[in-house]
Amino acid sequence: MSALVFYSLSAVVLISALGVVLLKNTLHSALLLGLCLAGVAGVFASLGADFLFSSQLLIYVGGIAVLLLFVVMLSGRSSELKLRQVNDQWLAALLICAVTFLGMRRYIFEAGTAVLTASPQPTTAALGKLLLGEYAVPFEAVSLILIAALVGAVVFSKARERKP
Amino acid sequence: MIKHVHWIALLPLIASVVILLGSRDNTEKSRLPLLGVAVMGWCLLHSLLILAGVLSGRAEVPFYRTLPWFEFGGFEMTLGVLIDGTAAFMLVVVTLVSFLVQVYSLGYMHADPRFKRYFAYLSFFSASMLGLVISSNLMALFACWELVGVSSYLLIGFWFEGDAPAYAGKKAFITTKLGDLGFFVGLLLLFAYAQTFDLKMLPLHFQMGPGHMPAWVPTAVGVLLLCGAAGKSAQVPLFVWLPDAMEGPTPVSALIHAATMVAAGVYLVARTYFIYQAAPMALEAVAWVGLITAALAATMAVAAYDIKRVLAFSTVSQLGFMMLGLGVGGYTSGLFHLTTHGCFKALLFLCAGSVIHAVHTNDMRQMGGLSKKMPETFITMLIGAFAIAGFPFLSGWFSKEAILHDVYRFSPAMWCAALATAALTAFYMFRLVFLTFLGISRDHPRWEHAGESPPVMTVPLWILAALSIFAGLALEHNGIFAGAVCFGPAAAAEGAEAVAHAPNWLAWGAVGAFALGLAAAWRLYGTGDLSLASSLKRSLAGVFDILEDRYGFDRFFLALVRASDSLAAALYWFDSNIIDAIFVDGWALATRALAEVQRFFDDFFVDGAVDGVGALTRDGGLGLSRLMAGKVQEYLLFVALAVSLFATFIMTR
Amino acid sequence: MTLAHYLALSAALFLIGLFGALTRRNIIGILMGIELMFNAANINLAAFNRFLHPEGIVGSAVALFVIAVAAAEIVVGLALVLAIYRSQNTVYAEDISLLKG
Amino acid sequence: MPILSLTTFLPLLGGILILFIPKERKDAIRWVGVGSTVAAFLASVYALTLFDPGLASPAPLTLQMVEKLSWIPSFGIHYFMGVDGLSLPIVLLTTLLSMAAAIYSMNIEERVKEYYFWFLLLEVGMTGVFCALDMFLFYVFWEITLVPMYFLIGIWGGPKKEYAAIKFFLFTLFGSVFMLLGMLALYFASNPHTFDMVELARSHAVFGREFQIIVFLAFYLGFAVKVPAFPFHTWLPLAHVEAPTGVSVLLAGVLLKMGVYGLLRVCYVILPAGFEWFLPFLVIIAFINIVYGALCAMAQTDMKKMVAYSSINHMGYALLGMAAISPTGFNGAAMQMITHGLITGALFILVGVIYDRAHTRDISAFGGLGAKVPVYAGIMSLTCFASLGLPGLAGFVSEFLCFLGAFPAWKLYTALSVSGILITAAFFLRMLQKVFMGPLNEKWAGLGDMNARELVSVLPLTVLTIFLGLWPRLILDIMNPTLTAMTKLFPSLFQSVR
Amino acid sequence: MENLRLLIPEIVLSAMALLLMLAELFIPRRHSRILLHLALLASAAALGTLGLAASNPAVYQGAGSLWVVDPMSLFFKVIVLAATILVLMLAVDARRDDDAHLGSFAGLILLASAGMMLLVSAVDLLMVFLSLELISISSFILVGFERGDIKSAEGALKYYLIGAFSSALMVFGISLFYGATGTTHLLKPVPQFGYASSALFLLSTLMMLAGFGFKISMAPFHLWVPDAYEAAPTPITTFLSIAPKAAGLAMMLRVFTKLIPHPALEMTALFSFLAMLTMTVGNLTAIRQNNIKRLLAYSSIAQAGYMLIGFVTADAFGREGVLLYALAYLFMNAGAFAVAIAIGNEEGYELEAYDGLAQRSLGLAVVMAFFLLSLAGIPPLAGFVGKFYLFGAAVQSGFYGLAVVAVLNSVVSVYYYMRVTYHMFFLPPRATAPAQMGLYLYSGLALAAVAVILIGVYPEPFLSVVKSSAEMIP
Repeated sequence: MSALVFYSLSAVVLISALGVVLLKNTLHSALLLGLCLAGVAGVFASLGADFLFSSQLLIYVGGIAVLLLFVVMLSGRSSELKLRQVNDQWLAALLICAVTFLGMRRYIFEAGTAVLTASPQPTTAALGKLLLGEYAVPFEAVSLILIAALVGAVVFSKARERKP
Repeated sequence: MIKHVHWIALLPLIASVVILLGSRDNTEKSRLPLLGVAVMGWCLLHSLLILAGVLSGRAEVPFYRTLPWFEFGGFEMTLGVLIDGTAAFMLVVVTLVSFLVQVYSLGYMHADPRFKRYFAYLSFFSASMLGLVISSNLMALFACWELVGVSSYLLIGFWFEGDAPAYAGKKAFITTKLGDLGFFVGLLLLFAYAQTFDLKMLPLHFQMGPGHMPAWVPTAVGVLLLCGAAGKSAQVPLFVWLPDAMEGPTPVSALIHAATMVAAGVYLVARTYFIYQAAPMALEAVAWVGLITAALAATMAVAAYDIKRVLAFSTVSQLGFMMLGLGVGGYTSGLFHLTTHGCFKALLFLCAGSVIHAVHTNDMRQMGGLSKKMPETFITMLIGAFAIAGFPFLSGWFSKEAILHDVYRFSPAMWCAALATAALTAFYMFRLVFLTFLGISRDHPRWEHAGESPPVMTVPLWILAALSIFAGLALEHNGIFAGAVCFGPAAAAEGAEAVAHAPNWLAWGAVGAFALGLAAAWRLYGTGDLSLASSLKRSLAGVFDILEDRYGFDRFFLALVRASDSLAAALYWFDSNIIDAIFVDGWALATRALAEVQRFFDDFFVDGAVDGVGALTRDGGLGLSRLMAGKVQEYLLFVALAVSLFATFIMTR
Repeated sequence: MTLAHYLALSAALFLIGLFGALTRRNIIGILMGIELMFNAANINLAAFNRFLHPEGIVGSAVALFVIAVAAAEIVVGLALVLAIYRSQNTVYAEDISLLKG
Repeated sequence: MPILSLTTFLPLLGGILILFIPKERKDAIRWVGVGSTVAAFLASVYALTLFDPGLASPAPLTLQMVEKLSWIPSFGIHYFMGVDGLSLPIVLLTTLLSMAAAIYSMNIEERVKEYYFWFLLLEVGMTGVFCALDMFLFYVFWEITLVPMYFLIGIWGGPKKEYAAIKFFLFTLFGSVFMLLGMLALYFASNPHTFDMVELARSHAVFGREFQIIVFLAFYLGFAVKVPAFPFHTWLPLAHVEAPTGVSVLLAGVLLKMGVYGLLRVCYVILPAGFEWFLPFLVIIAFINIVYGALCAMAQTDMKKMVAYSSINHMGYALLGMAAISPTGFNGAAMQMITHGLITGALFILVGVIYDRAHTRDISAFGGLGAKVPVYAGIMSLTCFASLGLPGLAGFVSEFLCFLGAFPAWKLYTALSVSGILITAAFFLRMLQKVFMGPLNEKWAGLGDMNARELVSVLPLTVLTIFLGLWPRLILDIMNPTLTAMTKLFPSLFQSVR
Repeated sequence: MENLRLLIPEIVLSAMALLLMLAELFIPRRHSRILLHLALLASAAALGTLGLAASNPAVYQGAGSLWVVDPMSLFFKVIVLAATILVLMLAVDARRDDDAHLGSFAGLILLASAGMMLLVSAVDLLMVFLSLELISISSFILVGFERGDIKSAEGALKYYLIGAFSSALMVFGISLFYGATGTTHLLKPVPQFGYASSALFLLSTLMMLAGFGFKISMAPFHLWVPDAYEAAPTPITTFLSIAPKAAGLAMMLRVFTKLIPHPALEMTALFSFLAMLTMTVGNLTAIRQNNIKRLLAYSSIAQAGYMLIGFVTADAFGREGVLLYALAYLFMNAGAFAVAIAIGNEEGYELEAYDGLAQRSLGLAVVMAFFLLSLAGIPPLAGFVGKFYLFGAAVQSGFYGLAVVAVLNSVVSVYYYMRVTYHMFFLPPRATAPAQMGLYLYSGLALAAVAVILIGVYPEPFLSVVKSSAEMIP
């Protein structure tokens, strides 16, 4: 049963990821990105990381994917739809991905033998204690990062007066 | 008296500096040249006194005083004087001729704008020559040797406005310098094995027998010193500079290229005779060089028409004789000839000078019949000619006969060649005298204009003429010269005894050669009609061309100079194009190339291997070309490439 | 399902994201590629936490931080894209090359 | 009283003083500049009076007037200044030539302030190199000379000055960075780690033979560029031709000596095995320097380039003298440094004199100046004869000692190198003949003879040349004890040359 | 809660940063320069608290769970703060299009420096990742700050894209690291034996290296540098070329020489190759530049290459070399940029702007010449002492090849540094008015010049500081 779940989820994730990368129409690829992220959330669920599942859904699918959609629509133009979306260095990129995959295959087989042992417990409480205990400083650091990003977004998007 | 011998060299030096820097006025009016003449007079007097002391045995001979000059690495270089019989006679010859030439020059050079500087150079030359004669240290001798070379360069090129004197001066200096290289290496070799340059200590090293130094060393040093002597005394390969040195003023030729400087080479061989005693091969080399030089020079003199060139070739020939004398073991005879030759050759040059002074040309073809116009010069020149040709009982005869005697004892074949050369000597001397003074004048306006030289010039001629006649007799009388000038006591006795039992027909041989030369010259040039001479010349045209061309020596040296010039140009081209390019521009090139490769690598690879697709057309926006390297995606590709290289790095482990 | 499957999945997702980032002509496409790479890393973290180190929850904590940071990055990225779009009205990587190398 | 630091840093004081003088008051700047060089010269003369020549002992380096205070303790680096028989004469030469060059440079008109600032900084570097006895300090002073020379050539130079300046800078730097690596290798190989030349000299037995050879090559690269030895000499003619007169006097007179001094002081004393291994190559390079330099000089038409190539020839003599490890050879090499400095310094001033008047240095452009400018002709001929080694002048004595020292060990090469003397005589006489003899070229009818400034700057050098030629005891007495002791340092090594 | 006293300087900075961002709304644009002065005040205060930490180490040095405050981190915090202060001084006088958002400009600088101070003391990969992200995001924005000019946004975007891409790689690396070791802490010395061969561990370290390499502009990851430096306002370029580079190197020193010692993983050859590549690429591409900012950009890549030598030798001597060189590099680079700003304000950043500077204002030309000579490593200036120390480290631990390449590189670097002096001293001036500078710029310049000469002539005090602060707690 869990095999069926895993394969279907990974199919969803990989196919939509390929869609994101290869489709001509940026709008479609943005939508497919949302689907892919949802798939990833499913994978988290299958791995028993319940808090991750929910935060992935909330932040990625709800937040980032939607944001991407808006920006695509804001900047996209119908004339560009039929343009080829893949630039001319795809052969080089393909070569690099292949080589990297060979490198990765080594460690996949090296670490792949582990099998499921304990059953998953709820992680939310432990995460909460961890964030406010040992990981207090990283937590504050993330808040600083978010504020910086916020300020950045404000600065870039404010209407610029044209220089005379 | 002998204690102050070093002043003989120093005073003229001081005089030359005083004259040079004395007054600004360079012309005849300044009185400083007289100071030079006076100083030289004092030196002459002083040398005569020293000679008297040496001959009478009052002065302790060899007189040897030194003071430390400088130390270097455990050795000490000293500066000092070493006077023996030879040196005493050389002192007299040099000071005498120098004094007479300076007096003669007062008249000869009176119109010259740089009159004062001429006398400064003359004093400087005399000082360095005297320094060479008296010095006890071979290095100091070499120093004076080079200073003599420089003063001859300055004096030959005295009228430097003209290109010929300037070129002749340079040629003289370079050719003698070529010889000096040999001398220099000889000194180095000597010092390497004897660790001293002192002429008093050196003989001990050479008598210490085989163990002390390898056998080849004395011979090598002897031959190398001979190169130096050959350069300075214009022996066979390196004589080319002497005929051209005639460009200088005639008194200069008289002093330097007749009596003193050219004799330095012979004096050097004499001074270092102990080396040649230890190296018989080197001695024989000296003999052969002397013989060949004498023969060749005599033949060349026959073909020359410039009066001073004839005398120059004659000097080269007589020097050859001296070297031959020394080479065959005749130490005394060689030096005796040197002394007598100093007098009559100076006389001949000065007479030639007064002739040129009168007719303002050197070319004998424009002279003739001057005996009536210049009786005194004619008579003195005739005496000089008789002396040099070997007229019996004149000074030349004594010294030449002594040399021929020693040559016969050494090898009869060389004696015959020497005899033939003596005959040739007589022939070309009388050819000169007859062409200049007898017969009808071939250039009438010059003949009209000619007149006898003023007394300040003719008096020195008479003095020298007297010496040419009586010097031989005086010195030969009861072996005064042989006694003083001999290489070690044993040689003196053996020399005198050899003269006693030589075959009596030998003495008449020299007189026969003299008579033959005189008769031939009289037949061809004496009677005024030169038809036979010119016909002879036409028939032997081939021979005459070789002689005029000085056996190709000149052409050889010119070729040598041109070759070194082209080698220099080639090396300089090599230096600025190859080495400079490899090292410097190459380096800059390398960095540039690397930079280009790096940029090419950026453009090519980062541009994507498959760049075929045309640029994307866009409505509006900036139509910038694709090739701008600023594209961000290529940077990403570059980063990804690095990561994939890392992955392969992993796989290799 | 063994760890290898999950690792294979995350590796595949990573490479697809890498390929997308390198080849998409539209900058937003590049950003999407980078998002995929971040998610691949998260899958890795979650998988390792579940299979190799079940006792701790460091894996998911780090994944959480990664999600937060990825969000912050994408915000700045999109703001930049909009800023450029308004000035050069193009979002295509080739054209953005005023600065020469 | 720290006499050496005074001699070294007085010009720096002058330089700083100049910075405060306004740019327009050129005369004040000139007098301060010349004044500080004169002060430095007087200080060095005072140092000479304090120096006791007899003090040399077989210990590697017996130094006098030593100043040693710790500078960077964490590296064990000291501000270590000292002088012995080898370096004192060169310090005197440096200050003397700087004074002469400063006096001559009073005719510089544009940017006088910068000129004298960089000039004085250069003098500090040069004097420092010869006094420094701590490798680090030696290297710092060595590099200090680079920057001022770069600016001096680059701003006041001839037509191709920029290229000459950067070529000079990169070439010397290329050599000196390898010296830096060699220095570091020495530092880490010595225990306890030290840069002090005296300690390094004492502990040379510690270094293995291969190590010494490699480190020697690193140092040799740095010094060969400066000497200049054969393959690394191509910067010299260009730098000389483009440098202004005063600067090329220092460039030829002093900077070339840093190479030879370095070989003697650093390579020989600290790395004897390396030096011994390199001897046969050193002789060959010396021979090439002599003959190749002389022949290249013969092919020149530009007077200054000819003198530059003749410097390569003369430095070849110094290398030859050094290659024999005999007391005579070392004395010859050391004295050749001094005499070449005096003679070539005077030659460059004289070439500058004619260039200022005729604005060309092409030998064939002149003719018959002998009558026109007698004083100039006299001094120029005397200096040329000194340069070609006429006895009675300084050039001969040092040349003679070099050959005398080198002959016993390397008979063939010395005999062949003697031909260099003839070629040198040939090109100098050809130059004298073309410039001073022959008919007067009417273009130079208006040429004036030397003025007071030029005479004051060249006469001390000429007088010294004559005086050292007649009485060489003046320097030899200072150098001889030290150099003889130096040759006895390594009895076991250098058998091939004994 | 671990004793947060250790992190007081970071807290002060971030608090002031937030305050400034807030204050920007209330202060009218005319007076917005006050915000810069406030930022200056804040970084000075932070420096003061650091003084406390140095004065009594017992109290102020210790280890938290994810970070550690030890002499090395204190040393680098001082460098970061010094860089921040210098940059703020330059910013005050640098000419800008409009003074909008000065509050957030200063705030972001403070945030970035807080991030760097965290990075320097981080011993946990998560902490490293977060501080890197904080630095990156704030510098993405700072680079694009001058919105008036199109090129600045483009430069920022390029910088952002490569930054994001590299951090994605780094995150993946961290995930692999977590897989291999089970923790992101680096405190516990990682058992070397097993990992030298495990692909998982090696790939993780190398992937992380991509992220770190980007930050210190190591060779394969350096391509963003010229575009970002040219696009950013010059004070920010100065900031980017000094502070993050130093902080990144400190972190790499801690991670790759102490905690995951690269010799144990036989990766020394790889790192020395990267060092050589960085130097050579930096120097060679700098030869062709004739924009001062791009030239100094490539020169800063080359300088990073030299500093990597200390990192390759992986011993105490090498570490001290990096510290000393970072200190010298701070002053000479800041000085060079200060002069670039002084000239750039009027005539722009092309090399032709420097023509005849010696005749216009000799003092400025000589000072700039000193900075360039120091960058080239000519004694008696700071650069030489730094290079001397680093080359010594290379020679001592036997990296002769690396030493020779480094030495040749410094000769090549002289060529392009001297091109600037060529313009300044050899060419005739175009404008005749001497370049004038604001008070802050002048004092910043003077401070840098004095420091460069002082370190060069009498480096002893700096050497002892460096020696004492080179040891790390774990």
